[in-house]
Amino acid sequence: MSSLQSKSMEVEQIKIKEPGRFQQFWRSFHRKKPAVISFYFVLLLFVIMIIGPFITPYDAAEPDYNSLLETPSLTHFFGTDEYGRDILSRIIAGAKISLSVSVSAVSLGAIIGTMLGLISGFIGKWVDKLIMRGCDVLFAFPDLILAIGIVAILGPGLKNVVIAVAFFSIPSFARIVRGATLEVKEMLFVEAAESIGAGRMRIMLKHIFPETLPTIIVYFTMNVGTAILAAASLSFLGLGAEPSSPDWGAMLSVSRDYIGTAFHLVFFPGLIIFLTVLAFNLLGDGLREMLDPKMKD
Amino acid sequence: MGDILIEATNIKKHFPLKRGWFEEKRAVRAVDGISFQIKKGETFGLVGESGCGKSTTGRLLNGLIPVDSGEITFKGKDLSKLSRKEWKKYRQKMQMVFQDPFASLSPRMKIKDILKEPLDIHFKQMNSKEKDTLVMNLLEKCGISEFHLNKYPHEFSGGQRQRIGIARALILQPDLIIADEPVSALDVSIQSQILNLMKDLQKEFDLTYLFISHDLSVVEHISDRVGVMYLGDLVEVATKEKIFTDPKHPYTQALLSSIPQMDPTVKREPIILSGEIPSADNPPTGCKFHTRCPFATDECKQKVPDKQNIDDDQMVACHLYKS
Amino acid sequence: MTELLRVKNLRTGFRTENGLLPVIHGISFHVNQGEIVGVVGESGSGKSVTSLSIMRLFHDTPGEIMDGEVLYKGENLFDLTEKRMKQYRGNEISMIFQEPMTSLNPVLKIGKQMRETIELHLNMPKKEAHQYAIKTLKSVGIPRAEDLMDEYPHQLSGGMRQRVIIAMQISCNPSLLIADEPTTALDVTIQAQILNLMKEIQVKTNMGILFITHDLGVVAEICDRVIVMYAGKIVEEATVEELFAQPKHPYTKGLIESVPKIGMKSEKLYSIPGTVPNPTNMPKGCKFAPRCEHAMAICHKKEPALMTVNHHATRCWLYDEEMMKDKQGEGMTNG
Amino acid sequence: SGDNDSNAGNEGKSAKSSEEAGDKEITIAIDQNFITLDPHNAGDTVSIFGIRSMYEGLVSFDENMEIIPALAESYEISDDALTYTFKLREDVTFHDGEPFNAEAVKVNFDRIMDDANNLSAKRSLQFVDSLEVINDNEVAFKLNEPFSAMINKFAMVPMISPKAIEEGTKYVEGNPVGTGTFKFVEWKQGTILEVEKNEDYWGGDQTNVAKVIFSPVPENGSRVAMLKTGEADFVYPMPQQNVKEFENSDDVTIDESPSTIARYVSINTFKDPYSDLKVRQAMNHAVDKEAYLQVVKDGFGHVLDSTMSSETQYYSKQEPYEFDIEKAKALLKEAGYEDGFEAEIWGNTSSETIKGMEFIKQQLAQVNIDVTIKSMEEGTLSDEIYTPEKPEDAKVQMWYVSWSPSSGDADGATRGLFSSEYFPPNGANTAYFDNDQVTNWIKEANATADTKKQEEIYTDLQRTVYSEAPWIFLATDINLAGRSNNLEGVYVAPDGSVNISKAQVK
Amino acid sequence: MWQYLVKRIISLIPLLLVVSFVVFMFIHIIPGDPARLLAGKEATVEEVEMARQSLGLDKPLYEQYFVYLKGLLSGDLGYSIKSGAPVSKLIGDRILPTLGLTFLSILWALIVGILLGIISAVFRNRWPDHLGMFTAVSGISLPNFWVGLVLIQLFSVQLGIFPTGGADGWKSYIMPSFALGAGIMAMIARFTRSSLVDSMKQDYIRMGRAKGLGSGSIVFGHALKNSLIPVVTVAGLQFGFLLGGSVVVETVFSFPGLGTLLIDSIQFRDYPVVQAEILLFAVQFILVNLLIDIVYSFLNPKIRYE
Ligand SMILES: Nc1ncnc2c1ncn2[C@@H]1O[C@H](COP(=O)(O)OP(=O)(O)OP(=O)(O)O)[C@@H](O)[C@H]1O
Ligand SMILES: Nc1ncnc2c1ncn2[C@@H]1O[C@H](COP(=O)(O)OP(=O)(O)OP(=O)(O)O)[C@@H](O)[C@H]1O
Ligand SMILES: [Mg+2]
Ligand SMILES: [Mg+2]
Repeated sequence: MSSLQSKSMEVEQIKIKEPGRFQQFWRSFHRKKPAVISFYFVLLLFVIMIIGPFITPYDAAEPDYNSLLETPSLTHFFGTDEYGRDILSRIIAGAKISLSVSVSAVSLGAIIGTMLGLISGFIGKWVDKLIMRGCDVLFAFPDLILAIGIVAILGPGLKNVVIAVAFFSIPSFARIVRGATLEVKEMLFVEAAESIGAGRMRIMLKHIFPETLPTIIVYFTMNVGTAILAAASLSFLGLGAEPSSPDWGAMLSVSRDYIGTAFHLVFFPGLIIFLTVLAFNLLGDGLREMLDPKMKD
Repeated sequence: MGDILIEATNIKKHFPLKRGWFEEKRAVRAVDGISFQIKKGETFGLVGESGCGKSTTGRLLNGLIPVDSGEITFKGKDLSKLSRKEWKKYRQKMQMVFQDPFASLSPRMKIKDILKEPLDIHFKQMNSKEKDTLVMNLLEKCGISEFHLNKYPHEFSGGQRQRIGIARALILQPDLIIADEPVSALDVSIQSQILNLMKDLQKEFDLTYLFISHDLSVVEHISDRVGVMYLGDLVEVATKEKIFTDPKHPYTQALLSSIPQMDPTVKREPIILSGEIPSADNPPTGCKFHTRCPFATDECKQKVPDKQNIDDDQMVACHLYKS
Repeated sequence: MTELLRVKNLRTGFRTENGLLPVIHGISFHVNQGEIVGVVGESGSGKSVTSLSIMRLFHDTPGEIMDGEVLYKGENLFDLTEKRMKQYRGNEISMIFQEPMTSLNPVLKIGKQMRETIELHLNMPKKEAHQYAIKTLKSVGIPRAEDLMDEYPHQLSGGMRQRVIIAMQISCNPSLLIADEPTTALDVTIQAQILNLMKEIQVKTNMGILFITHDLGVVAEICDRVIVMYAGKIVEEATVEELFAQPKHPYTKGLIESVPKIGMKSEKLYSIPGTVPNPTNMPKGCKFAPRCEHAMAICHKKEPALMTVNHHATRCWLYDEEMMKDKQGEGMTNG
Repeated sequence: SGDNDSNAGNEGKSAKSSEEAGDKEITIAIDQNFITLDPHNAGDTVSIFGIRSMYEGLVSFDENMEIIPALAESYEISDDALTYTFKLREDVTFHDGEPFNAEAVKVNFDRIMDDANNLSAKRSLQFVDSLEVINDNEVAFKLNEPFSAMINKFAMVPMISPKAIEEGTKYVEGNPVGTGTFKFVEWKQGTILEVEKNEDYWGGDQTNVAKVIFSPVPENGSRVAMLKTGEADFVYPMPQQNVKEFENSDDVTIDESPSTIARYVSINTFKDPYSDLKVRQAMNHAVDKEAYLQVVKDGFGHVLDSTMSSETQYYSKQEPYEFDIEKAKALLKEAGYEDGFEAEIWGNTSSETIKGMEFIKQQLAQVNIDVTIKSMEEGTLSDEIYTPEKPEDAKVQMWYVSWSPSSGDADGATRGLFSSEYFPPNGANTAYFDNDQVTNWIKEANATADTKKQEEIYTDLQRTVYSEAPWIFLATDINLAGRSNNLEGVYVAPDGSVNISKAQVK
Repeated sequence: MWQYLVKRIISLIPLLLVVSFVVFMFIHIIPGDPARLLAGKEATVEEVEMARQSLGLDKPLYEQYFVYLKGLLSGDLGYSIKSGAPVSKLIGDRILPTLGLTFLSILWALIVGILLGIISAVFRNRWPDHLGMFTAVSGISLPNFWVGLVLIQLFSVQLGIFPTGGADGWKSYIMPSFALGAGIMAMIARFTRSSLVDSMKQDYIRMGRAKGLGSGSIVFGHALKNSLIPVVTVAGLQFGFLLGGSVVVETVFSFPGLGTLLIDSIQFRDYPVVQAEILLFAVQFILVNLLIDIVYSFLNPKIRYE
């Protein structure tokens, strides 16, 4: 899409090797400071997610009944929790859970939502109506109730949190991809593909889908943030990750009773969630400006 | 030249308009019953103002949209009743070139893949090597060097993209090319390159063109016969010579006189048509042109003029020429 | 004839990752009162940027005027504060853009958009401005001017909208009108109407018009004098008769020849090979040299100056007498 | 935190701000919503104590869950334990002016026993066969079989004005008319219950509070905040972890009172490896109860040293399983589980349960028992626990739960939990504890009116069950309430009900 | 216009039927047995069975659905299983506080969001933009229960400005509406910004400048109205989500609204209440969508429902 918009600026010069698409992208991305900082932060999180278990100063699960609820100090940078566990270590260890839950939930939602959206937008007619009304019904259900229901039916546990969170990101993905599909569908190259006899499947997957991808990427990024919060809200209602796990949302909700007595228990998990979600959102904002300036909804 | 390659008989296409829920159903009469034939090897030019239904005609012929009524025969075979699947076979013999070279190539596919795609669809048995050779040969002929095969469309200029578009249309070795304003978006210096290329290719591959344009000079340059459209109707069809030297329909005459001439010494008196083109969802009764026609009579307001063959190769739909 | 506008050595560029990239490379020309000056050139040659530079309309774009002067009635517009400049825009100097479909605000009524200019520059109260707007609309041949005031742009056709825009822009009786491809988006029959209208207005008001187009036919039809631009430079300037009778620059010649003409009957059109160079990658020497049939060695090395002979200026080594003599023409002259 | 002399914008609501006597008003923040105000149909503690602010029964509980006379001046139990005769107090009138007498008792009794009404109070009177009105001020209940906790049950049946009963169930639900120290003003579902002083209380002037507002605030933090800001004068339950915040407060006192709540983990004795006594004993030895009290209960509680809380009838102290990892490991080795096993613990989603389960997980990890925590939403949990028809079908392994006998009696603390007739879905014997002797003892204890005998039986029973370790015995609670210093007379009874009948504001 | 409205409203009916069906099935599929919960933990099988019968839960599901539907069509939402109160009364008691909360949230979110958006768009890519967007995005980056808890600590406990919860007096609405509106504010600010930036690139803006208009009239007179069109859509959608989304915030602030009622009811499997509430959410969601369309048509002259 971006290449189409810069029509007036396209002037032939092919002998000189121009910087590749990716390089160009990278360069202009680097001018968006908040997005760049966020990008590196997210990158750092993913690194932590992988090497986390090797760099935690303490065992994240090991209680120490001699140092309960210690405030931040040089031995425990973020203090200790109600079992004397080192909060910093738990946050590091928790990166894996929190990120993988949200990323996989959004991925699942994105895959299903994208398929529905593509089909709905491309085929149109009653298929579109059916899918869109279905989405309306899902929309009309309050997210959390849906989640409570799903967790209640499937039982607690991370896997089902993933499913629940994925479930309520489906309709929004479906809508957004449908919107993009409708737009792309009207483009000339789709007609061109039809005119050479390309079938629906081919048009949908090879011509339309790649065009909607930027929208999906942007929306995906932002939704990871939302998913982290949604998972935390589920934890708040006691339906999230296994409470003993260092999942950030679980840490936050389990420790919320200490807000008046040991604020650091609530502060640090809150801070990391805040920073992470903020980073995903700012990253998404930056990407959106570059990839998909017209994104609606 | 001689055999009729494709013939449209009284084809119609109305696009329903969606407005309020209770409003009576209206439709854009994009193509409102037109007939013409294109002979093998000739170039049939279709001119008319924006929105008069030129592109729709092209898309109908190519089967991208189904006709509401009327008949299209290609090499003697009636196409209007074919299913989607059957169309596929015929489409191979009829290819399109589009107006906007920036929008008609999938932006995320390499040139190589864009050109190979028709082969992937229609010649599944062909191996990759053969396809590559075919693609390379054709690109060469269209003036793009092999060096560019792995690039994306945005890395090319408008003229080059239009060459790629033409190459894509040619790769299936079609008989008919429907070119929908292939040069309108290009600068004059590039436009002439493309027109020349199309002429060369026509000779080399024995192609038949349906050449759609709003630019009369371009149409005059490339066509053998010309059809003039107004609001979904074909108002005049004739050989190029007749249209440009002896236009019959008042609309054709006005069109011709409106073209700015590149000679500042001649001070012309163009026929300035009053008013705007009426909307196609609510066309005037009778002759659709009567609202702007300097010669309109009461009859024109009421009666749709018949299509009259003034002679073998000139048809006009106007009450002025009643036999 | 009094001189209305004089552009001197204008240079304009765009801020890019690699710094300020010039796209107008020092152009100079003038427009007299009551004169229609045409600017032609291929897409990307800098026609629009020139007109925007005169109006200093680079808000919200990376555009930046780098050098030069724009003297309007002897006053350098580039010296004015933005506040002063605003009083010139739409009042002394007006502008019409290419796209009539998008140049009107879709959510405001025609009346409001018409009145805005009038209230602003003529200090009229609302009621009076309303009547005045209707009068102006009628003067550009709009039939139902009263009703139109209450309609939204989307209810009008393209031709109608362009008329509204023209009415809006001449409502404050500007001395200079800059028209950036005002008819390119219109059909030929409508184009004929609009060109007719503009000519009429020009005769009536004795405005100077800077008429930008890429259509040589339109130029021939309406202009008194023509400037041909190529890659951000003027390559030729002459009266319209002179230019079509005796084009000098190979580019101008090529342009004129590559347009198919009715009744021409030639199998093959002339075509200029290649395309306009990219501003990031301008060739050395004459910018047209890579596409020029007559290119000589010097053309690839050194940029020719704009030479004026008998009010006909050309930027080409072929016409450089001195170079022909001793092969050392240097320096630039401002035509 | 500390100085909270501001009133957080809740003018006129707090006791502190209303100086004038007679216009005294208090707000009591509790953790749950009232479900119903129908005194014959309330099952949950909160509804029950809401109701008790307005209603009274023939007898009632004192601060220690001992039975004291209320609407009945005195009572007599026949030797065969089948007839309970009450002498009713005269000169008592309901809030609507109706007199309280034997006829009123009869009307109440009939309402409860009528199957069509489907009232939960019927369960309290399930052994009652009939009611005999002896005279205006004397009634006798006849039982069809002896029931040791019968007198406690009479305390669970408040008396409603006959006139209100006449109006029908819907009326009763919305318009409580009792005899208590307070009378009904308004109940906004899910928001507040407002009651005002009953100036004509038969017992005289018990309280100087004009108005009491019960305000349900489920979120712990918010409830505590209300106490700090003065929006509430009494907060129950007070979360243990917040107690510290009030250590130096001049305005607030933390009241501790004993509780009948026993906390434990029930172990499904029907399932391997839990069917092995050694395993269960090992689990008990592996859990450090003192640490449990510190970590989970913030020090507020006592080690559960029997199958019931010390506040329960016939409680008998046992020797607790001492914390001994080595012993636990040895026992597991004997049982063949040297390398431990994988286990699952269930519990609800409250933050305290979660914390408790986490603790159990950590403790059992020391003996290689790898516990997975499953916290389930209450509805799901009860479905999972109570639907299995047969012990074999039960999926539950461990259940982190607490129990409190609703009327503080030994029967309530044993029958539903340990009798083999009370496996789910019939009862709460989720340990599937199957011991014929225990089942019989429970029956025997009921069959006699001899309290000595009963005590003996329950002592034996507790010893037996404790040694069989169908639970991991954890702790008994201490009820914690936060009270504004100028409020007195409001207390939390061992069963967790808030009593306001003698509230005094200074 | 009226015809259009009527038609739209009629077209809601099938959707509502579907929603009612889905909700009914969904809530009944969730494990949990209100009869058991109602009978209490000491109840025997017979007692549970009796409770089940009196609730009509022993009948086959489709029959229950039809009974429910019949009641629904005659305007009877049934009685709460948990408290026995009429569902309409339960909801009626709670709807006003929740609506008030929702309106207040959306109101401040709109005002602040649009302002922030304008500032960011006007100073695009400069520090006010970064600051504005940082502020806005912060709003959707915090779990709202956390925001609520911190607000209580700060403004109720420490500063004593606002009450910790409840719904009496305007003061008790301030903090919940802040916690609830923060996310929407962020969405609106972002949308206003990108939409305004988009509008500022349009031809008619350049045209306006060519007419001699100043930046003020360009932004407020020309660009803003155009950019508010998508903002209205977003704000409306968010409003649609709000009612259902206030569950957590209401819990934190012990706010006697529909959210806490829903949580209570779903925990108790109080089927009639849950069904009625979700149906209510669906209706308001759809009505809000309708409202958006109407507002949209006022803002966008191209769309007319004549
Ligand atoms: N898919 C469609 N749905 C509805 N209306 C359509 C559709 N395609 C074309 N139309 C309408 O049909 C009429 C004819 O359109 P068409 O594109 O054929 O005109 P054209 O002569 O090619 O015009 P142009 O010179 O602008 O390309 C127009 O009024 C157009 O709005
Ligand atoms: N907003 C912009 N940002 C960067 N470069 C620009 C911008 N606008 C124009 N340019 C560059 O300036 C050069 C001149 O553009 P200009 O619009 O003046 O061409 P033009 O002659 O008007 O072409 P056209 O006939 O297509 O309107 C082009 O190379 C173009 O890429
Ligand atoms: Mg077309
Ligand atoms: Mg331009």
